[in-house]
Amino acid sequence: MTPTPPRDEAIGLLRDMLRIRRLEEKSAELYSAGKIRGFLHLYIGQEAVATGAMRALTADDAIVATYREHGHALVRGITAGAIMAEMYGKASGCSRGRGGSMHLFDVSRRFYGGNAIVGGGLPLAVGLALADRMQGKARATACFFGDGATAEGVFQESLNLAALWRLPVLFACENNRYAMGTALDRAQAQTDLCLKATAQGVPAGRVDGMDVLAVLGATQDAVRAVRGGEGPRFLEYQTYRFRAHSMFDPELYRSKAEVEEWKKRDPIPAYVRCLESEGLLAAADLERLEREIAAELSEAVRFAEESPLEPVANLLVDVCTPRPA
Amino acid sequence: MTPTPPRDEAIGLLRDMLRIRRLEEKSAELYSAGKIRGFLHLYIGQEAVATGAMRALTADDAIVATYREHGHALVRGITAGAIMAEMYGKASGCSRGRGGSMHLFDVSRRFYGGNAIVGGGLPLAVGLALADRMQGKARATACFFGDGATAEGVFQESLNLAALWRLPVLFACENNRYAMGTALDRAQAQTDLCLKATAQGVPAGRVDGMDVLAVLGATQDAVRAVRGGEGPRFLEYQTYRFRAHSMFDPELYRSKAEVEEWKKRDPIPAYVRCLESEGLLAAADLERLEREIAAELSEAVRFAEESPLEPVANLLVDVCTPRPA
Amino acid sequence: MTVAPAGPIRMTYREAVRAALREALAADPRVFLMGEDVGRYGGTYAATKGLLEEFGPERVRDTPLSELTFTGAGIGAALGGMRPILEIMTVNFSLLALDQIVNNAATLRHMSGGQVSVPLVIRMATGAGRQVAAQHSHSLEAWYAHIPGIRVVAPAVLEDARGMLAAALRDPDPVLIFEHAALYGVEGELPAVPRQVDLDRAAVRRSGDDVSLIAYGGTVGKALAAAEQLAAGGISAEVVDLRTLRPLDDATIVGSVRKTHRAVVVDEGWRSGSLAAEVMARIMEQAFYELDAPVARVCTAEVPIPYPKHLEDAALPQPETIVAAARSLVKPRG
Amino acid sequence: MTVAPAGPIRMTYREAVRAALREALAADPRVFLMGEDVGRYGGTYAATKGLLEEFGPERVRDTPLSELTFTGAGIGAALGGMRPILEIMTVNFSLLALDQIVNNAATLRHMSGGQVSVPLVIRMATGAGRQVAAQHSHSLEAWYAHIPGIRVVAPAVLEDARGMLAAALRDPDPVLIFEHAALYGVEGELPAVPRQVDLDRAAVRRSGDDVSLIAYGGTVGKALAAAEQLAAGGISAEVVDLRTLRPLDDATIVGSVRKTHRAVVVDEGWRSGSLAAEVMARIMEQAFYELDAPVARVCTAEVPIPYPKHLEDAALPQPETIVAAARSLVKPRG
Ligand SMILES: Cc1ncc(C[n+]2csc(CCOP(=O)(O)OP(=O)(O)O)c2C)c(N)n1
Ligand SMILES: Cc1ncc(C[n+]2csc(CCOP(=O)(O)OP(=O)(O)O)c2C)c(N)n1
Ligand SMILES: [Mg+2]
Ligand SMILES: [Mg+2]
Repeated sequence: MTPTPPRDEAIGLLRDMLRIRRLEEKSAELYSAGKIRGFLHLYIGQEAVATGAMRALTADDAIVATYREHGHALVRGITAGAIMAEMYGKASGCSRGRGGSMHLFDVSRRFYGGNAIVGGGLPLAVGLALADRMQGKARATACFFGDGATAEGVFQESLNLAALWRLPVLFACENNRYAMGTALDRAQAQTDLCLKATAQGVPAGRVDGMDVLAVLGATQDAVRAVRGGEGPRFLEYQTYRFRAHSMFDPELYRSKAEVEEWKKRDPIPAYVRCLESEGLLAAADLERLEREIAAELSEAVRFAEESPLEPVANLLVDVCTPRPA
Repeated sequence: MTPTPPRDEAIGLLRDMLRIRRLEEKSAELYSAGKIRGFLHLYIGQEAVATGAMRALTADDAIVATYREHGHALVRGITAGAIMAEMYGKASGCSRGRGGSMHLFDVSRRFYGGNAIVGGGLPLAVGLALADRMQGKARATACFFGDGATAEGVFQESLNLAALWRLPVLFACENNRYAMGTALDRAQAQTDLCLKATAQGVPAGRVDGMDVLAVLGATQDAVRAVRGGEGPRFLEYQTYRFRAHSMFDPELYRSKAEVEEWKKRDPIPAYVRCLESEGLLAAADLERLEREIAAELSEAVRFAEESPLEPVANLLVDVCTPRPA
Repeated sequence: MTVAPAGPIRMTYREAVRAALREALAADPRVFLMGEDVGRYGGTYAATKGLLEEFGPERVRDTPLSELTFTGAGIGAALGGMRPILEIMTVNFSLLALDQIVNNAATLRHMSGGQVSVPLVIRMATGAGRQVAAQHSHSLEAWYAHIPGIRVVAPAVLEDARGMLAAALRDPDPVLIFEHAALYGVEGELPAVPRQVDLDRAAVRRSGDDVSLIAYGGTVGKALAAAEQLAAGGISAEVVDLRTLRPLDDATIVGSVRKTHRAVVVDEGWRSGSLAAEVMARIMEQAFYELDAPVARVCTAEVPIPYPKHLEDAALPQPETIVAAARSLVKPRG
Repeated sequence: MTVAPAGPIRMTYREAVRAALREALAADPRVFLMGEDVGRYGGTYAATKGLLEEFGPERVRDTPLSELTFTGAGIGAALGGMRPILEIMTVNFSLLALDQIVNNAATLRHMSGGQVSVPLVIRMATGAGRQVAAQHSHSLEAWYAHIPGIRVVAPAVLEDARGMLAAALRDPDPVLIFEHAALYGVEGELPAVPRQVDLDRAAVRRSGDDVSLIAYGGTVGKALAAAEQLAAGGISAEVVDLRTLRPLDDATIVGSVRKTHRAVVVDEGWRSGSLAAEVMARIMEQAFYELDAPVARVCTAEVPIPYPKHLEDAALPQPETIVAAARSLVKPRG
């Protein structure tokens, strides 16, 4: 068992998981209200992964994520307001409103975006790591992706290239057991994802993705190796999404019972119990956290609501980079 | 050690290896003479693989090959004349002259072509096997490809799909240690190719590709499993190409000494020695074989020389299939 | 005893596609479906919903995420005597499968000297307009229409959504069917017994005299809306639905232009290198002396499609922009 | 002390490309090369020969066979502050990398609200004419020229083979350089000190009055040969080399047509959906009333390129077919 960190840090992990949970719930609500449009992929159930993993990274590491990236963006430090405004399509959004839910970017935080092509971010991460290596910067690039992405050829190619060149990439696979409606064992003959990584020369490990401390510990170990020049690492976080794949998914492919079973392992109550049992959290603390987060989110929604839209005249701005005069 | 088959069959293997060798030598000569154009990839050094593997297949199995496929085509039963005419670009060629060296086809022999995109044939083979399975035909599809192809994502994807659906595919990997000028260990972090296959759920084996009997034996075992409904198999044939990658390759990437070292393991003299030591081959037999093959090839060249070109008026024929009236 | 023909049935475009798929599966044991989430999930756009339950997992095959390989496997299965219908979820992901489509599906027949045909059908959703942003909003029909050896069709109306699949399966060569994602929910009436449609001719969806609006797929409805507005302003617009994007039906295009002497091509593809450009080139080649004004086009702005509605709307062809383009041609210059 | 300028140097197109690569590597430590067999093998077309030895394996990187991934890695490295030059051996294999080019390289900037640029250069060989058959003879420049967010250039002459790379590296966005494989062996003279070239303007390679021959890449030489033959027959042809295929230089195209009033677009791409169609559409839009005849095009026949020389020659644009097209425009009709 991973030891509990000092109280502030321990509470910080809980706060971040809760912030994600509440952000996602609010997003779903705003989607139903027609404020958020397009595709919306919720992270509820998987919060321990982004929270624990991101805590193991430092500000100079780079992140590449998927369309299911609100949580990653938030715990990386993009404000809830900038995320919410992005989902509202407002000019004050973290991608100026152009990307929406699937394309949150903040390069000042080295957050290189949500990517809506399954596997599309993997080679980008390899390239970012290559750039670091060539520039002598001892920092890591963490690439998040799902179990579904491991079926795409680009997964194998990316691991191979990173391993061949010993690049500082953390391949962070969130195995939530489904790619849309296709369960892993209906998509792959060999369901041991770590085997696939080692077959490309990437050392691999597996961790309980519902346990934020386990995630933190395993990611710290992996990142230490990666930053230390030992080449890439692969981590499989075993997790589960509690909600539908996207807002259009009638969830025909799994039983309510299965979902309920997994909800018993909800990472947030589990961690609350853990903190309580160690005497690090009182009921009042939790209430305070919830209050703070509720305030943060209502401020975020207000910001999004009140922010202006990008003028239509700017439609073609940023297709190309303005050229130096 | 694989036991030597009955004399006729044993000599047949030698004949086929020799036929390939002489066909390739003749092709090189005709390339220099400007009779054959475009890309030409010689199979010299690897003859034991196509010869032994093809012998383990029956007429109702299907074959998918690469641009380095003269040998496979020849031992599959496409006549030297039809191959030569194809390389001359004549209408009597096995692909009516339209394909050239890299695209030998003979569907009557279930030879589904040379394919010039590295890895391009792999999914085709999976699909042919799927069609067999859905039609209840207990036959195999053998897909030949090189070590280089195993770096392409399509390799992993194809193995996974075949394994997931337990399709009757033999993945026949000719590991000749180079993809053009890139040695396997400069292309892949993990050079054990069998590991990659098992990581996709495909049982894998490795065999000396310079030993035609070993190739035959290992392929027979694999094909038996494949045809028996046990799902796909992967075989790595360890071999070496003695000539340049293509006619344009200055071979800067390997030493003459390395090539000479491998030539000591030339599959043809090795097999001749084996047959001789077992008393199955006399000097006169070998001379007779060479004479017969020389006659076969000069007839093939004559045929190619004398065959007419496709009329230019037929340029657009066979872009689309004539539609039933 | 004769059965009285049933009356027309109300259904959505999605249901029309599904009915066509069901009929195809029922009619020919060689037909099977294959694609990501076509089975258990019911299809990303629910076009295949219920078919797994009806036809079983051998004939409705969920594939792993591997567009390149399942497309190639479809080609192989077609070579092997089957009649696969692939669903590539959206054209956006078909980029991963292009190698197999271009270098195998379209090429094997000619390259083998006519020894094989590839009787494969690939369906995919296309287009923008649903705020799904830059990576999920492509309209790349023009790319596919560039490739010899394949046929490309774009059902814009329910009848074609229902009928084109059967016609595609009768074609011995690969046929790509582009279904505009914004159309799935469109409702209409279809005869109970489906009519055969052909894949060779464009269709005049509205007759007119002053200007031809030439559209396909998702822009046909917009062109019809524009024609309605133009009519209110006294301009009689003809609307041509290209239907088949490769090969183009020059006769219908040119026939319309000969009548109206003016044309606007409406295309959701990006302007440069659009299919609209090809239509303009053909009019130039075949009807230059019929033209009273240069052919105009209304295409998508040259920008990765932005997420917010106001910007997306501004990027795409709209009835208003079509109307403006048509007016500028019909009004005398200067 | 001043050094007297060296005289012009004779070199091949291949050597010009190599000189440009060498200069780029020497000038900027952020520049590196990456691709299949660019190092030890010396490059499929020997363009990179010797560079591994000169700059070492960190800066001249042989990649595994994995077009999609090394292209994506190039994009990532560009995001990370480097200036990668990728070599995709040939356009044929670039189909495997299209997803990364379209969905990331071209899109990241806009989709992120302008937070990033992708200063990436991708070189690839293109074209037919060397009897390498259907899977190795594509000319897909038109496809790339359709994508907003990237620049596409086609050096047709030695000066551009030498100069366009540096200009491409100065561009903050992705630039794709298409080198026609038949040009590598072409010889010519270049000044010892390379001139800067721009990437914004087409070039008039031969001035003329009666008809404009508009070409790019591998067809520029053929257009010049045709112009020579036309001159012998009393027709004065102007030859425009497009140079940059995206964005097109409308001013030069239209300027030439305003002068000659007739044009033939020459394009090695397949006819339907060719870049030629786009050029024709632009002339239609911008110079319709200047035309004395419909613009014609000479493109590749719509067939997977066949292996034998006589069929390949028949499939591709040739000086003779260009001459015939030009004559038919200049001669009065009927
Ligand atoms: C290349 C590609 N194919 C298909 C899709 C459609 N799609 C979007 S998400 C998804 C499932 C991906 O599953 P996984 O990688 O496990 O991530 P998760 O959604 O579970 O987080 C699919 C099929 C896509 N976006 N990109
Ligand atoms: C997708 C693709 N990339 C690159 C090439 C160029 N190419 C042709 S053969 C070859 C090497 C392939 O090596 P391997 O698979 O080991 O087969 P071998 O040539 O050794 O038989 C390369 C890189 C190609 N044809 N297709
Ligand atoms: Mg998943
Ligand atoms: Mg090899």
